[in-house]
Amino acid sequence: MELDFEAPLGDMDARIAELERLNRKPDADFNSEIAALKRERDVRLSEIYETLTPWQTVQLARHPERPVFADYVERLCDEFLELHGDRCFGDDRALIGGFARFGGERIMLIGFEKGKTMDDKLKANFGMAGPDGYRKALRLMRLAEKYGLPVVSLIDTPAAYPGRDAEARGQAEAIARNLTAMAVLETPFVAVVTGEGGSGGALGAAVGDAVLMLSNAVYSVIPPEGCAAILWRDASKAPQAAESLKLTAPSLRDLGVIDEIIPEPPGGAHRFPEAAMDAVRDAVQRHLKRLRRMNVRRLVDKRFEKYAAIGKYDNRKYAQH
Amino acid sequence: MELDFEAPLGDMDARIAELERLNRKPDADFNSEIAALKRERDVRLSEIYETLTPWQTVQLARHPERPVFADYVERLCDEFLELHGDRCFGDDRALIGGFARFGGERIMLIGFEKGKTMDDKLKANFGMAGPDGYRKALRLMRLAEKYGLPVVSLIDTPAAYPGRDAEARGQAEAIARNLTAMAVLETPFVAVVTGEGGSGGALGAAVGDAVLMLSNAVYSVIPPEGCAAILWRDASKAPQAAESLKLTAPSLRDLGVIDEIIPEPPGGAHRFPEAAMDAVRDAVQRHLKRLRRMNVRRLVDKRFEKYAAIGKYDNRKYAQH
Amino acid sequence: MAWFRKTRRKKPAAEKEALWVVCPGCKAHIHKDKWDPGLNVCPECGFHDKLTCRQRIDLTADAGTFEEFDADIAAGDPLEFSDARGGYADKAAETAAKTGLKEAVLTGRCKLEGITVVLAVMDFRFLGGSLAGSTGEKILLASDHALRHKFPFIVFSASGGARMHEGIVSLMQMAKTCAGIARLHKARVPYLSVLTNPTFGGVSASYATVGDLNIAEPGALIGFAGRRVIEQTIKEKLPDDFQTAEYLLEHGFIDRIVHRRDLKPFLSQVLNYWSRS
Amino acid sequence: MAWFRKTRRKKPAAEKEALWVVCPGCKAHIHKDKWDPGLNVCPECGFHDKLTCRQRIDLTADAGTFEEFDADIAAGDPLEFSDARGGYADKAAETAAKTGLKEAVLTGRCKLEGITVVLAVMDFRFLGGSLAGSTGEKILLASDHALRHKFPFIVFSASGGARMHEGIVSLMQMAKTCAGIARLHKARVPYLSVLTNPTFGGVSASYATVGDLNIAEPGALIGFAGRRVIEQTIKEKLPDDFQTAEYLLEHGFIDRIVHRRDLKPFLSQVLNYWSRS
Ligand SMILES: [Zn+2]
Ligand SMILES: [Zn+2]
Repeated sequence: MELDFEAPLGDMDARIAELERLNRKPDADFNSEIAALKRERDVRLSEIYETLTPWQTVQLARHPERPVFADYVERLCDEFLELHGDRCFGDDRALIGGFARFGGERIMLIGFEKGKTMDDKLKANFGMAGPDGYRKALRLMRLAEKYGLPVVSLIDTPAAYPGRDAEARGQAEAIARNLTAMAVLETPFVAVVTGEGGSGGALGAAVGDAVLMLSNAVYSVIPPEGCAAILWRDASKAPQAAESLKLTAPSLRDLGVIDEIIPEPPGGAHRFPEAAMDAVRDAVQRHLKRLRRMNVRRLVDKRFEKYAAIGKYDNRKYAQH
Repeated sequence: MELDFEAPLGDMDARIAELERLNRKPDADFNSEIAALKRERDVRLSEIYETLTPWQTVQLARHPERPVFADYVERLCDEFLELHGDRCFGDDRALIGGFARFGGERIMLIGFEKGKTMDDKLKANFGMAGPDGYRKALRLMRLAEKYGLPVVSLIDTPAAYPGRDAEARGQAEAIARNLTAMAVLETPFVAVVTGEGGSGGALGAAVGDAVLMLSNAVYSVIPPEGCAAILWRDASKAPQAAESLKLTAPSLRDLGVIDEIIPEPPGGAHRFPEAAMDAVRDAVQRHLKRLRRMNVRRLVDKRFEKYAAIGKYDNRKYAQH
Repeated sequence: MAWFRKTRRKKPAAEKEALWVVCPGCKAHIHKDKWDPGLNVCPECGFHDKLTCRQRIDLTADAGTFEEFDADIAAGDPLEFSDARGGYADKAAETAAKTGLKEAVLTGRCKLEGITVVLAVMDFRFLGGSLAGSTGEKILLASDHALRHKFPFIVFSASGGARMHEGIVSLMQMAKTCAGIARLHKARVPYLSVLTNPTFGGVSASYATVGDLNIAEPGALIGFAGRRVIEQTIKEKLPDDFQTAEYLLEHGFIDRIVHRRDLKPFLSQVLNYWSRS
Repeated sequence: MAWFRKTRRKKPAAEKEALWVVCPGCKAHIHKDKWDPGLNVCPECGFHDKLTCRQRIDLTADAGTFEEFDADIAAGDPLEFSDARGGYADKAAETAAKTGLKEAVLTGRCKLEGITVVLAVMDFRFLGGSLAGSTGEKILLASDHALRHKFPFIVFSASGGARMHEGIVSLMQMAKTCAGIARLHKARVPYLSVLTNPTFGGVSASYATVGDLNIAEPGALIGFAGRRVIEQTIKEKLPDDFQTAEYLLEHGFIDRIVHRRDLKPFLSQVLNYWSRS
């Protein structure tokens, strides 16, 4: 899939491919032309990726070729032992998790699966979890606490599923219970927004000690289209809304919501998935190392302070826990 | 409803009623005959109730006029504030509970409701709870723990509901989770078998520090009819099975399963509901007073020892907790 | 009767309004003497109309006992947000001027039938009772006061959800307020959540549904996603009672539905069950 | 072909049995060389036939490492129970003589791929793997050993439920064994439950379903009430997959379904995630 703003790159890639085809003929020598064109393409790529608008970033964050949970498992985990079920009603396929080894570290890995093929996507409900998913995630977090494992959560969901059954079975309550539990979970917790951080649906598995974000991921209280429909009364004003919502990684870092931006290679994670995923691994490992050294009590206190500081009014102090 | 073995009483009551009717005529004087007949009736009543067979006791425990949960609330509670819902799926009507005042004591009261009218019975599923009921009960026990309230649980259920949806939503898991949670619940817990103690369905809300039992209640691993059908291959052998199962209060006390028998007046709780319920109140209050004095850690240790001792092989020691 | 009708039609609208209240629930015209403006409940159909936070406090606090917390905290503008109709800061200032409120929640301490409690009361008039940075901050500060002093904490919710003008800062208030609630749970301090019409999105999915008791007013609409969004998603009409307090009670998420006139005694009754030992 | 058929028919039954195993799942005749008697899984349909507790221990424990606990504990007779066919004590003694077991569970300590674990393995041959006083006692003593030494505890269940010949004493073993599990949970000692065919009643409603992980063998039937009881109650036929491990997985109660040949590596893999720090 080619995004609008990537079109010049596509043209250049096509010309490079054509020259490379011609170059295979005997006596042909387009080597210098090809090299020049490639340099030009790389410069253009960098230009485009250095000046992305928030709306373009939204499109990248949703890019169908961007690595999904299964890709991370495949590339980063030496072992992944999926655990099923919420011990209550079902086994959500949009929010999954299990024991994992992640560059030598034993962790509890949870995350949203969007799926790659249409079959996968349907099974995973396009990454939109229901209450069963949030309840399963909570069960796995508690298991992590018992087994002394840090939690790593990969966030990539458009939203919690807005369905009839999800409401009937307590979508709101399931997310709220997770938020309350994560706040005092006695084990290190690293969340990485790898794609779409879709509102409460994302936050319901993302109350981390460290919240990291890929450079082309987004994290927002509402999708820009929804925001535009309400505040501009025109869904096509999504680009303006995306601008206003400050949903890109640099803005979120400035707002104190995320702790670190994990840079994707110019061209993005959909073009260079392996490099992007490796960067995620390195960042997660670095933070796990740091968090594992902390005493659990202090860890939980620090987590409280982190969230208490967002939207803080002044220097009023909270009680020591 | 008149039970078989109560028939002689019925005849005598009819004769007394007839004489009383005649006695209302002018010049009639059957006072001494009536008094004699009443004495005779009371003697017969005592005889019958002193020599009940286990199978007769089963019939009494199931007697439709025996007080149900709502009657206990009405008579014993100065206040009852029912709390609804399992925060997961539904609000079971067979297993209910809430804040209560019980002779001056603030408690969390839970219990099985069988219902009195056919409408009530249907709503309450004849006292057979599903997973939602057990999950709600657990939620209320945890609330009791948080609020510093002892739990009082009134047990009167034929069984956990053997239904398709109950299985699909984890009847077994819900009961098992309760057993595991009650074992370490940090608040005093008094269970009273007031009618039918139906197997795992009853135990799922009955792991008490003190387990009391009305004298005509029964508590069994299987209904006698079921046991007879399996072991005698003949459900009509239920009286023999009832005998073998040792399901009456005196047997259960000898086996160390219950701590105290609460005597019903001769004639039983269906004939004298108020006296029976008042006896329950007195016994519960006495045990609450005793348990409240105990340090919570010791309480939980004692509870462990109590259940560990049932079916104990010899004097092998368990770990100090 | 024609004459009577004519006369009524001729009545100036203003005078008519003064005499009659139109119930937003059943559309009945209720004579103003029968409509208690402090309670705002229709005497015909029981519809619970919205209350301002001041009305709610008057109904809840013992007279003269309410001490407001953090009255100086006003809506910020962390994103310097503006939309088609201008800047959020201006909109918030305008709303503040119109309502006399600085934020969508009022917090404070009071007696409730003699028991000292901490209250947080949302007001739907302030940008739809939306949860934003300073809303969350006030709620956390209030829960923190409850925690320090072991006073029960009671929140009255009325909210369309997170305030999108504060973007991610608004979203994070869900985690922030829940962290405060988690501390109350751990410290065994009572937390009662009262859900009023409407309670949705970022508020229903945070502090509003994790009360020791979740209490709702009759007919209150409570849910995560809005009805229209769901109907668009599942391409189906939803039943009339969908997302009502009564529906949630049946599905196990609400402990009790309590009529507004009974709410104060109910709360005090519940708190009397709490032992500080 | 007639001749061949005739010949086969003429084969003495004993010889035929020795050569062929009839799969209880698909009814196929499997040549005995293809049927691994230690595994007892049909190579055609994957049906997992029952294992004796000794077979299970051979499959699970590292060779020569199993040390049995409480081998002297035998079924008691707390109720002095007798039914139409005689006394329970006699029946238990007879079963013991036939099976070489004293109870429906064997407990002990062993290495599992080098990790010391405590095992409790139920055996369906002993009165349907029923849970009775001394069954519960052995399980509690085993979990207690695990607790003292912080060894992971693994239970293999196979049971029709509580043993009615021990009446209420049997029922109370549900509470008793769960109390042991509760202590493991609190002490953060791993507890893994492996549910095998069948696991019902008093066992499914106690320790078998409260594992850190609930693991099931393929096709295992697991439930609270029996299928027939439910069909009689609801007056409906139940679907074929009702109460299978696969059905429970879908309904959220099972973490993983693991083929018997993969079970040992799976358990060791899980235990490797546990950190004792
Ligand atoms: Zn009305
Ligand atoms: Zn087969």
